[in-house]
Amino acid sequence: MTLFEVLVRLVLVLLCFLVLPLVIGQTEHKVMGHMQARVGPIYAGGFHGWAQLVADGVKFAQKEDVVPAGADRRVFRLAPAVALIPYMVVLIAIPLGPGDLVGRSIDAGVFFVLAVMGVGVLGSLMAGWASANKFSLLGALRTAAQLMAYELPMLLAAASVAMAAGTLSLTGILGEWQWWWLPWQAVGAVVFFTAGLAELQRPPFDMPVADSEIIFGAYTEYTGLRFALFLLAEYAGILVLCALTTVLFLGGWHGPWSGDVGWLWTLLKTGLLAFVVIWLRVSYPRLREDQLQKLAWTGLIPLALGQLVLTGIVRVATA
Amino acid sequence: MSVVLLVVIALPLLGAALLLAGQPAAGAGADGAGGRRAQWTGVAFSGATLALTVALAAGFDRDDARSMQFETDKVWASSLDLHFHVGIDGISLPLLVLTALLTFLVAVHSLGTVPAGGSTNAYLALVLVLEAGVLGTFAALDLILFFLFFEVVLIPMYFLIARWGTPGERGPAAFKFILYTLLGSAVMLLGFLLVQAHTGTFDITQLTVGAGDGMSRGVQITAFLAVALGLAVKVPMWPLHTWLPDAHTAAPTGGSVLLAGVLLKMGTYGLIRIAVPVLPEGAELFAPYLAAFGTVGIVYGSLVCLALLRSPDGDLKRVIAYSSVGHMGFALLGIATLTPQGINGALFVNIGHGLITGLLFFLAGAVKERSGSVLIGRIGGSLYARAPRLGGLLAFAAVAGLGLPGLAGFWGELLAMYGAYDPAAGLDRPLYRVLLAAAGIGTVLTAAYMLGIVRKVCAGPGLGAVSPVAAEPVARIEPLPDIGRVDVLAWGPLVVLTVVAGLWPASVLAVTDPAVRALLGGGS
Amino acid sequence: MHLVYPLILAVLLFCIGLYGVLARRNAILVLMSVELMLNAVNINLVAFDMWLRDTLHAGQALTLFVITIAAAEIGLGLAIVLMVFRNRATSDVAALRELAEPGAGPKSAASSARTAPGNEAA
Amino acid sequence: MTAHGYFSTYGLVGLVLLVGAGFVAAAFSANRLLRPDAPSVEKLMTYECGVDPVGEGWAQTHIRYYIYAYLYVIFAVDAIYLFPWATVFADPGFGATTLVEMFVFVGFLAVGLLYAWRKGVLTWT
Amino acid sequence: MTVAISPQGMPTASAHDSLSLVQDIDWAAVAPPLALAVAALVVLLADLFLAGPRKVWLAWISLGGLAAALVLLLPLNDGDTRATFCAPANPTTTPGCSYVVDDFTLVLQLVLIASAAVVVLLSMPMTAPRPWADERDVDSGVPGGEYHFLLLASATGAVTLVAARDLLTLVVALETLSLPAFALVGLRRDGRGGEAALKYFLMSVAATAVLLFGISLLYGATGTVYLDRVAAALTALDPRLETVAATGAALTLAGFAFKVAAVPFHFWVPDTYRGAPVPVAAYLSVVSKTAGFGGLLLVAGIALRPYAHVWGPALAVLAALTMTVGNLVAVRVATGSGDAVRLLAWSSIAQSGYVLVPFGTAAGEGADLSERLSASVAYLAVYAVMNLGAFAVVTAVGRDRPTGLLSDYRGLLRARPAPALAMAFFLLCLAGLPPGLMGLFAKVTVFQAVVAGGTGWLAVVMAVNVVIGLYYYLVWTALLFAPPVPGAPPAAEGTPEGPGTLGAAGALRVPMPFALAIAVAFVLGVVLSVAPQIVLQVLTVPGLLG
Repeated sequence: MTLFEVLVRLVLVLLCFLVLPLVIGQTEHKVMGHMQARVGPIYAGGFHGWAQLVADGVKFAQKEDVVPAGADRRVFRLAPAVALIPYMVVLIAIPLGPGDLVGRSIDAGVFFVLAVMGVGVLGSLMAGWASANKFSLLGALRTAAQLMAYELPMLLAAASVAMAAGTLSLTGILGEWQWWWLPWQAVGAVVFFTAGLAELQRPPFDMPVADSEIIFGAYTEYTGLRFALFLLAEYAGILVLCALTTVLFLGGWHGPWSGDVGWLWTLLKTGLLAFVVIWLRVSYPRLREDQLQKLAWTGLIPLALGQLVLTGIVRVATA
Repeated sequence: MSVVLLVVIALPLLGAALLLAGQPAAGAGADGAGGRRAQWTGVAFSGATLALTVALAAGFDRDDARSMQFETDKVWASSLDLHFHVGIDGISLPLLVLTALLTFLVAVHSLGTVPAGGSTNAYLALVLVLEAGVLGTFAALDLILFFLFFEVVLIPMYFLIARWGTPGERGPAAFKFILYTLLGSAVMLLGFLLVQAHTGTFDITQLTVGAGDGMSRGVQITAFLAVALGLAVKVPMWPLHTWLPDAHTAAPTGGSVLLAGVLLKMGTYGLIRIAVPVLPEGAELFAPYLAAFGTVGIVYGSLVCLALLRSPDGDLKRVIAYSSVGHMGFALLGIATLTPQGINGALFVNIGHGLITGLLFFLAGAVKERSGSVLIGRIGGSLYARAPRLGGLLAFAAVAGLGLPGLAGFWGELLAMYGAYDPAAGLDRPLYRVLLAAAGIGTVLTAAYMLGIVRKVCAGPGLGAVSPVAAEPVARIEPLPDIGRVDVLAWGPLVVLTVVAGLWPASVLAVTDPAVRALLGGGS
Repeated sequence: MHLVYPLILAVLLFCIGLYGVLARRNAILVLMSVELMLNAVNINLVAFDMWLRDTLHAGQALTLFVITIAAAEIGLGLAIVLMVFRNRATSDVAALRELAEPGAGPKSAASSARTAPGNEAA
Repeated sequence: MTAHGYFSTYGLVGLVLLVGAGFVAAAFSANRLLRPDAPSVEKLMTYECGVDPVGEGWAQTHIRYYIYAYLYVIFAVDAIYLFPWATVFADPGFGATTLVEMFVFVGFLAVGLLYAWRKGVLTWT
Repeated sequence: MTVAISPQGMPTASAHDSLSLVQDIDWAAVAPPLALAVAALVVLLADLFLAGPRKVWLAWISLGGLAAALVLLLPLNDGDTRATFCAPANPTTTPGCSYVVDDFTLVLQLVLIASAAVVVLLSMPMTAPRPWADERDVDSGVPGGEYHFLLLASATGAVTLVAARDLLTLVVALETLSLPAFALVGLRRDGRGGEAALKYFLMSVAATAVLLFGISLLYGATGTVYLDRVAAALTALDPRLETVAATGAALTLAGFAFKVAAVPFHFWVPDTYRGAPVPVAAYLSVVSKTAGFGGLLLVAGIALRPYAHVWGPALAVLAALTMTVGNLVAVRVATGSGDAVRLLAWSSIAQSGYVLVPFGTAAGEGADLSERLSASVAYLAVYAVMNLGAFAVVTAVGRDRPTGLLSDYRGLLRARPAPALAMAFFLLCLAGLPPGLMGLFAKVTVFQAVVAGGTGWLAVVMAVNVVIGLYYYLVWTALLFAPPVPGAPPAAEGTPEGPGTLGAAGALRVPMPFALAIAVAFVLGVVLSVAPQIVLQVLTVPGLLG
């Protein structure tokens, strides 16, 4: 790989990282608006308020940076970066299309992706801890509990795919993918997607930031750009989750004429899933903390284990 | 016949087990009918053992006293190369009989005087276990077995001192006794193991025949040092004797008798049986030291006794204990000559000392019991007047102790000194002559303090004159209970044997001499 | 890449961990130091595994187990620390002296229980 | 895979990390230039529903989280056995035995979960 | 040997589909630890579904599992060496198996399983709701299900440890042994358990980390984890790697030295024994320690044998230190605080020193090293019997006299002749004096090994230590026989303050499991005293350590 190629890939990854989350965010605004019988952003940029989030960004960048007096300053300042950057790193491993259309094919891709995503949650934890605020701390602990409960079904579901493909590489998994994997891994897909939502603290799993209970959880004390980075991280998280679900369970670039427009399939499927994420937010009420734990330990994990068994048996039977 | 020897060792243990099993229940009176039964059980078992040893002596082939008889050799733990190998020859037979006799007498003595401190059952059981250990030690023909029996003695003796001894001093004395001797025996064990590591056997008869084969001079010296050190603690050799006076003083009468009469013999016996024949080169190197330490012991023991006699709180038992140090010094000197005469003398000293000192301790115990004190200054003197027979017997024992010709104490010292006059080839003759002279002075000093005892205790002017501190006017002649029936039974045999051995030394020497010569000649 | 770099890293980590274990008094910090040491082990194992081209991958296999061990230790350790904390309201190892050799703290019962060999004669 | 490829892969990952860090740094540099800076005591006070804060910021939280943390650690660590196994279990030479072995392994997890459930650990009290 | 070894090293290299990469497992060989593991699971599940008084079954299941493991040892005792989980054969190296059942393994497994069974007996009143438990046991608050599960899990680790022949299995088994043990120590919920567990835990995990670091270096230097291959690689080592290997060896041995409580890695022992429930202390001092020594024997005796000239003197110093410090402090405890469990803790440290002594001869000339190391095995077997016996009596007495002081034992003979005599016997065994011939023979064995190895100074140090040790054992023994303190009020229930409280007959009730445990240990002790060959035959097994 030449230096130029490396640079191009880096720039492309950065671009995706900067653009796609904004797209998802804008979509959320608009979709929510329409679902709630209103129009959403309409003025900024003119056409359907397309520049709303850019304007938001500019606004955030001009705001004062407040660090509470009681806070652990260094950790407090570092937290947003820790929350954001992992998602960008993950992007590099996600294949966009067939062949070499990927930032970098990583051997233990599934493992790498899941591990790095886990780091992102650390940002929330740091934020909650460093704020020296009861509500922030509570939010952080909820985040942690959620991570703990949902990381496992996610891992197990991903393992199921890895078992089916016999490889941990994301490109390798796509290389092995067959259409009948869709029904075969359906349960795993649901588990993975649900668990991912929970890990992102998206509704209906948004207890860590439940504003009616604990203000804004770990982010209560944040203002300005740092707060914006947390928001960006959330949307980047949605992007990553949807892209991963696509790659692992929906066949990624597979589809008609995939040789030419494979990347389009990936984007399409990812977008569809992102829409589902938004849709869920609008449709479901927030779960209680105990319901959340119960769903994970008595629902998703047994399901994931079942999927694992199924995958194993089918795989050995057909080998 | 060999089974008889096994029975001799096992019988006391059986008796001890019976006594312990028959222990009166907790809280019940320790000295009721149960105590009486215990005393008779003890007498019965020790008596049976004595009878069997006498039978052994009768069945002993005197014409072949040099070789092992009544042998049993069974593998016990093959991995350790441990054999249960026992047997007796002319060297061990007299000691065996002496042990059985003294134990029996102690048991008989307990009929009259029940020692206070614990249940009678336990007391007699411990005495019997002690007897088994000593008998086993004298019969053992395997180094590890010897060590085992050597150790068996420790715990019963410890408890005899610690539980039935003189309140106030028994605890530390018992500890001193057991820690000293255990340290000694542990070092001795190392010596044994060293021997085995180089010769491949623990068997004493084989090793005696081998006479050092397979061991380099260095190994022999190291091993001898270790073995002799362990045994010397037991003998006890000056300057390792410090446990002895305390233990003797604190122990109950029976314990003192056994300690002096029997236990100390294990040390000299071990030197004769193991250290000298098995490690001849080591013995040759260290013999002069042994002799020197022995002689120092003789003189030192006598001097301490004299000092004790003069001091206001001189303790009669302590005096006898230090006299033991002196007497065993003669045994050491005899052994260290490495001549048949010397070793025979050492063995004779063993027998004589066993009889005489046993008697002395019995008498000291009796005096203590009757007068209430064992301090020479407090006994009150005038024993002749207060209890004439007791006084007479004490005088007899003291005279025997100073080695009067015609009594058992004489021949052993004579033979030992004779051996020192003409030690084995290779030993420093002038040195031995000097030691001989010193030992001679020791005998004089011994005579001095023994007569001193007689003067102060038996004749003595009376309490007030000796100890001005005790100002209270004591009735000048206060009669004490004299010798009773049980006492006759318990002491009589000792008196008789002292006279017999003194008048007819051949009775012992005829048995020991061939065996000793065989031993020094490499068993051939 | 030269073997020496990961090894130096491992040794450094190990030493930091060891220092923490020896110098720290807070149980949690000691625990974290131990984790550092275990991670040094992991680096070592993986580096050696690559360097040796071990066909059995014993080093990597052991790494997996070390991770497991570390996790188990942390879990159990935190449980114990929590238990102690709830009883004593401290996780300072040096402050836990109840079981220490008497003499360091006031123990009146200790003196009454003297069992020197001599005193049984009393 | 050669060691070289291994390191170059993660070298790129490292580069992305750098780029990310650079992005954040750039954003904050811009922010520093653009933002006002006027701290006041009230502004720096911890925010609690708009009223003055009560008590310490770092409050003790309930221990029940700990149980979940422990469960998570157990299962997450077990997953590291699952992934290497997942890639090879169906390869020639392994087959059903390997599968059953992993089921035994997963069975142990299930027993653990069952235990936690029966002991009431999973019930939020 | 029923080992199927595939000739292929790597899964991906398997070109022939007919070849199975799955090894056949010699189930008979792994049956004993397997039985324990299954029993542990059964206990765990049974705990969930048994309620109230029926929880007493947990202890019986636990005992049943151990009995089954013992029975499963029988078919293995056919003189053959069974090896399983073997690495692919390689013409240039030694076989390399992970799990080997030979005479060494069998002896130690027997000791471990039997000891664990005795510990279960001792735990019964503490963990069972009825019929033995009463309010005294309830106070301890030890949950039965967890307790027996943890005990069995730990025992599984111990039993596996002595069969392990590669560093990886060794480490995993060691942790399986240790982790439940931490929890066992902490199960006593009165605060002392927590403190004991924390101290034990922190020291232990630090030692584990050191051990693992050592192992990682050894692996790096030799390129293998199989003990026999490590030894082979060490003999032909690249000189540049010698420092790495030596460091690794030192760290590994240090890790094990902690496990066996050798001075200066012993600090946790007294506090932990004191704070743990007494049966758990017994478990730590016998099972955990025996297994630790098993590991040390394997690592030092097989893998690091080429370095015997290096670790031999080091361990000799360690042994001397361990004995001396253990004994001296024990004497101080005996004359000072007089805490029974603490005394046993220090005594067990001293006993560790005796076990270590044969290691110290490794550098010496003379007979074969493995023959000398066998003396340690023999000593361990004897130690298990006598120490468990002593702990059994201490558990029984401590149930009535929670102060746990030596003075509780004054006059025990009057109150309870049988346990008192047994205790005296065990103490004298530990001291190594007749009638405790078993202990004496064990010490003779060790002495023999040292003398054969030509390490004279160590022999002398040990001899002196035996004498020091005698002191405190004898103090204790003497107390048993001492009459109750005259004038002390008659011991009524609920007057733990008074000295000499064991005076009244019947004050001490010994429940059936305790009586059984004491009886088992006592009978074993007597049998081994009369027929020591049963244990000592391990000395003459050729090549006990490979």
